[in-house]
Amino acid sequence: MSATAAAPTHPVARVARRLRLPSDVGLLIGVGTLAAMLALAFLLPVVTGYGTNEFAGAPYQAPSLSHPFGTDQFGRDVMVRTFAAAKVDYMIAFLAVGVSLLIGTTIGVVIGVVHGGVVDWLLSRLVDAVIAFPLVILVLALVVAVGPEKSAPGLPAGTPALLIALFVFGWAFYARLAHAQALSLREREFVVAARMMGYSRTRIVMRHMLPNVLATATAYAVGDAVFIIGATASLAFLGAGVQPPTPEWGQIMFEARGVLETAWWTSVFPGLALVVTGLALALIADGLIQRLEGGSK
Amino acid sequence: MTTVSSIGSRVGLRVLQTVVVAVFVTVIAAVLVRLAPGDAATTLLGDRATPEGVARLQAQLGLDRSVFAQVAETLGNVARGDLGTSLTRPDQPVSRIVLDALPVTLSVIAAALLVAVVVGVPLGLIAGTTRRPAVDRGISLAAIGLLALPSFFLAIIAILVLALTLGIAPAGGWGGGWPENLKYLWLPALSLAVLRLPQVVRVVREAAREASSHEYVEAAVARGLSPRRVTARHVLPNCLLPMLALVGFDAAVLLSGAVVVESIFGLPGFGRELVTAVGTRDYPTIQGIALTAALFVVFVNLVVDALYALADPRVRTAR
Amino acid sequence: MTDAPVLAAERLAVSIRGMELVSRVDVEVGAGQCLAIAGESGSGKTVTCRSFVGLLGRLGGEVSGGRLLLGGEDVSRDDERAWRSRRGRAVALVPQASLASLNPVVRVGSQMVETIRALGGARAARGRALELLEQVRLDDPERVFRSYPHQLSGGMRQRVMIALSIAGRPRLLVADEPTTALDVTVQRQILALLRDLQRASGMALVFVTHDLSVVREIADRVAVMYAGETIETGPVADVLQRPLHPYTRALLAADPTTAPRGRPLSEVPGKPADPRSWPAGCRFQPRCEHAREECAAPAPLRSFGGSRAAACHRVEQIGEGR
Amino acid sequence: MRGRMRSGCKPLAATALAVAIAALLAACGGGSDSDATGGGAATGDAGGETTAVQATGDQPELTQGADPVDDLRIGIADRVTELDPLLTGSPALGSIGHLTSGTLFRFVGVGDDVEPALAESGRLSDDAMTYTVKLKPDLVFSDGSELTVEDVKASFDRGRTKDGGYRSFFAPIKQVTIVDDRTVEFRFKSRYLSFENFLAYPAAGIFPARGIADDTAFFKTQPVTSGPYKVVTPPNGATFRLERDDGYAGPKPVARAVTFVTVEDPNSRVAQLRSGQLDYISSPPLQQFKSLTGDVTPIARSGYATTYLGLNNTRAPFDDVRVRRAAALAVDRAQVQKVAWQGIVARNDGALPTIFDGYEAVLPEPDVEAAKAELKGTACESGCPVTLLIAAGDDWPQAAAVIIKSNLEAIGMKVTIESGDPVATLDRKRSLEYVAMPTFVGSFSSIPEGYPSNALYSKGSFLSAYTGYRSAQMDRAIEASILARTPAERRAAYERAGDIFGRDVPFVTLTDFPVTAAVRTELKNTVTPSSTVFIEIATE
Repeated sequence: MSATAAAPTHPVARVARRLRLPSDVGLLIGVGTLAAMLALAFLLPVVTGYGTNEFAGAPYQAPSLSHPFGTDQFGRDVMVRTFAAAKVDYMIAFLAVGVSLLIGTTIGVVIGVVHGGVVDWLLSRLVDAVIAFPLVILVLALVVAVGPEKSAPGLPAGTPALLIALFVFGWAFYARLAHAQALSLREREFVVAARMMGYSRTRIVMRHMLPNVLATATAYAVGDAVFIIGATASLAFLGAGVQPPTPEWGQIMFEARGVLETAWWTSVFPGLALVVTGLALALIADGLIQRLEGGSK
Repeated sequence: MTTVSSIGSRVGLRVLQTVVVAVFVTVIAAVLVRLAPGDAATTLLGDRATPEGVARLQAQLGLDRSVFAQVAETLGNVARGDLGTSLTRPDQPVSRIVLDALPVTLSVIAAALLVAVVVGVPLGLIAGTTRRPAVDRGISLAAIGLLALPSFFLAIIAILVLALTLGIAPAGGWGGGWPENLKYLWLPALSLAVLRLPQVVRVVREAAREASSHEYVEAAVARGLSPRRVTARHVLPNCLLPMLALVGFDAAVLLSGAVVVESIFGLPGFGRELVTAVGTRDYPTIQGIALTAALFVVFVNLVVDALYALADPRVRTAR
Repeated sequence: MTDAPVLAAERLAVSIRGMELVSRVDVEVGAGQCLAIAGESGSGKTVTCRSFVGLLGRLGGEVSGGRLLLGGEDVSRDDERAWRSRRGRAVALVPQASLASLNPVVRVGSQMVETIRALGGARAARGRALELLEQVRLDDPERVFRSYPHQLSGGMRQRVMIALSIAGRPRLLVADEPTTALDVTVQRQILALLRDLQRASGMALVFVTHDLSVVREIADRVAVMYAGETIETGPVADVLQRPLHPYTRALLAADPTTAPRGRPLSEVPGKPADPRSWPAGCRFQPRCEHAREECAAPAPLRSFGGSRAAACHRVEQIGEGR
Repeated sequence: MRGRMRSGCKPLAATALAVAIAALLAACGGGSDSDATGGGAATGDAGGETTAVQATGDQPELTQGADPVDDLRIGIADRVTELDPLLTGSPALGSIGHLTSGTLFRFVGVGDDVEPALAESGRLSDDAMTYTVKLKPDLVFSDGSELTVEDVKASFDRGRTKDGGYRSFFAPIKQVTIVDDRTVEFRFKSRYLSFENFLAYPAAGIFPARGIADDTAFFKTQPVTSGPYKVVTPPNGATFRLERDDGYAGPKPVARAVTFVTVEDPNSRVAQLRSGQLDYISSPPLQQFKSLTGDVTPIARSGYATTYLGLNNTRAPFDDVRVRRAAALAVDRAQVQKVAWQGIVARNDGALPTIFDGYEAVLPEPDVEAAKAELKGTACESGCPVTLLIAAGDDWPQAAAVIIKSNLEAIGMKVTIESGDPVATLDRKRSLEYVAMPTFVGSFSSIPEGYPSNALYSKGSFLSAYTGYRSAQMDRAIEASILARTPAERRAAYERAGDIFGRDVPFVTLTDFPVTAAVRTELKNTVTPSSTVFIEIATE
């Protein structure tokens, strides 16, 4: 989690920053890429006629006209599966980051507001403990412990365990980020003014601090969604991945890790999709942060 | 100067804080693994054992008691500093397992952080202070690209190229002692470093960008100091503080990364012991490793906070 | 004014990241002289003074028009390497007196030694630093040398900044609102210090400020800037008593120290023009009560004898009360 | 030669691609679509250079008098924690028992014929109810102490009472009596024709009587042994070393020392084999099997075990025999053999491993229509939910599950795949808390007390391969096979069992289960796995 971006203090830099139009170009390219990936996820099976899990050709066929990204161990079309995985990965990233962001930020702000009390101390220690807790134990336990039915309605099999792992770790992050920001916001005029006017503490949190902190946290969340997608992919290694045959980039690359030399296309194209997604998210995050900083004095 | 009592209270607070984290982690780890189906008796006797044989071994290992009783006993032992003995590796005290595994993981993480800093800081500085936006954007996007790739993919590529094709490093394994271990250490450390490199570059770039917009940096340039000198003396120190914070947070993430790298390179470290322990339901070892890992993270954060105060004179000489 | 002026800007224009912030600056200052550049914030005065010290590159800016002459030589197109050898030696900058002007995590002494060494004075850099600290009238140079910036008062910090800026005995010293953050008594001491240092070294001084009372106290000549243009120049006493441009008159009427006694302070209507929406003609026209049709055309800087000039079509009519 | 020239290019292509993605690919000649050795598009039976590795095909034999090896480094998956041969479950630990436990008889080469080792000779009585064995003179243990008939009796008495995986092999022994200082007599409760064969297993290893009095402590440190190798490092380390015991009465293996290195990840094992850090590894990843060429040779020897789709006969929907028969008709065994097992093992349509004398194909050829017909009138007529349980990380069950899922969905079942970790999966398999599960069963021994009784015998240690299948008729057929006097009698019993299996379809057999390994090519005739899954080392 990167440090909070304080507005530049240098007079001229402030002037220059405010005049420069927040580069929406990056933002648009980012959003456009993600949208294109999702569109292809729905279109490709129709266009190519190959189902996501259909054994469409001979196994391990190199990229060819009939299979531009080649086929995998079962002869399934890698291109259709790579884009179909976008649906799963974006959903996981969106849910994991979104839920962590909301819960984490709220708790962070609450700690910020009740600053100094026992509640503050306890909650902060909880955050420290969660961040200190080795994620891998939770993941391994989840691989095993989550009941026989690992799928929940609407989610592909195996994602609940994944989401729980990402959520339990993620919220503490955002709590710490929001806490730091809430502390800096407390001194800001409008919060002090609100307290002067006798607003109740929850009103201050909900009406004044949360929107502000949420805006900054969201900008960072988008940037760190890249981290979450990378982490999801790595969790496949620990067995906490999405259940087969549902396509997910980390799981596809995990299953193909043994034939990286002979059937490189089964790993490289999903890897490429991951990198492109990462870059798109980074562009969106930069655009959001600039918009945020461009606006605030 | 800050009075002795306030320092005492701050240290006391930290100790209490560590105890709370330790208890929390031990209890959670102990409960979580006991929820998992199957136990040490099953793994020891394998799929040929009779139900009576398994039941007898469970009783012998005390696994037939309630989860609550087992956790309470664990806390009691930990309070006395006794991590217990492994269930599946007879007569192996957990402390011995932890002490054998700890140096391997710590050396990999330390080397990884070193590589990440040695490569990441210059890159971050260049990205943060360059006037050509293309360079800044190029470095940042490359860093993000690496962040998106799964760690095991990068590790396997490293083995394929550096170990098998170029043959300049062993394809995994661990040496008998030091310095022979260094031969086995650098490749896994490199793979783990690539995992943290993007974050280091991002943080340093952010700090450098913010630092170079500060007035004292412009004042330094105005005084005729060379750009290299300005960066080294005025921009870099300012980046070290957020770097320290990142290192503090990194410790937790690196432990997870270490599990992947240790498995792929076959290093006898924390991560692998943990995966084996969970795979064989060796509760005491799991709890021992979880506790040590958590204390390691808390300790790193403690050191970081101390360095934070030390590095920033405004705090050190507060009137 | 025997030989070429230390600094001269002819129709100087500066743009930051492609956005023109300064359109036409015509000023000059000779050795031993003090030129004040006055104007509201956003008038482009800060960017202008940065161009004098070659710090535009850092802000992604460049000289986009006109000429900038240092000792008669045009430096507007010089690259970073040329400016680096000049900074600290030929030209120096005294930034605003805020905590941020000195690196907070490095002792004052080492920042001074670092600068002295960079300017080539390697031997006895510590001695030279203490000598400079005495020169800027600090009572305990030894303690100042050892302390951190946050341990000094605003006035002391500003004296250190001045000491740093004159370390290389520059021929031109540019001060960007050096006393704005200080209270009045300390402000007066700093202004006196700058004037004495200038007389002693004969260096040219460019003083950027929005405070007209400071202009009267320190400057020989003044240039008033509005919306990126110099709209009036001339000797201080002359400009303050007989302002020609309506904006200068409005500024003087709004400033308690310069406004005539007994009359309520008048306020300059509207707010400073935004660089993106500068009108084609006279840029003060939207806020000028004397504005007529001819003000729609751009107002060149017209001379009114000697070094007196103003950029307004209707200086004469306004003078006659019409 | 062509294979070699291209191999240098593959890792570079893979890496460059990770960095420079598609650009370099073109330069490298479009990957290996045409080149069969790269394991690209080739399927099991494509001709040309594919090393068509068939389990029953050309597997390396041990050459007598191969050149000596100083330290044989073997990579195994699990950590060496248990040295008691009666308790070791996994093949790798079994091998350690095999190399260290001195046995009265020993296996010859990689087959399952046996020859005297510690014993000089052995005789089975005509009614196969007693077996008398005569020891070789002045036998010694690894610590130099004398090995006597008391030690033999104590070892077998321990085996009869110890609760462990080999109980069914010791059960028929009624009594062990010492005849004289070199002769021991075994009396059986029932005919035990293959007893001499069982004597070659590590479970029948001879240990010092005084040591195994407290066997738990004895096996915890470095046990005293009487086999070709002695233990020189304590268990639980990352590496585990054996050194040749020159006091061993049997033939001397060519390797002076053997070091077992634990490398959990199969891909890492292969990497360390190719880099020369290891000489031999057990179970390499299946996907890489066919691409292991040049300085590394893969081995896939058919073991006395089969893979099967376990169906829980005690729970819907597979409690109905018609649904089980439909599943047998739906599952495409050829595809599992070709894709999940990369064609390295034979397809199996019967109740026993195909290499058993008495194997016959009884399961029908896949037929979707016939399968749907079978489902008429059952709970699954209009679809029913089926969960396939697999252990996360294992490569073949995961691949087989994906194939079986599409096969069963073709006849209307709604299939989800669910994975737990190996222990959780084992636990749920033993307590019959699953619906269907691709797994394997076998005892890696050709004697009747091994495979058939474990898989089909409801009273066997595996409770009919954990399917909950109960059939008195099948039990009688298996008991007849165990007590058969002659091979012909046994083959008839097996055929009867096969017919009952075809009728009841307690589970759907898929393929034989191979013992897989990979070895440095120069050592392929020095060390190899046998069908009993134990690692055999060539002798001088």
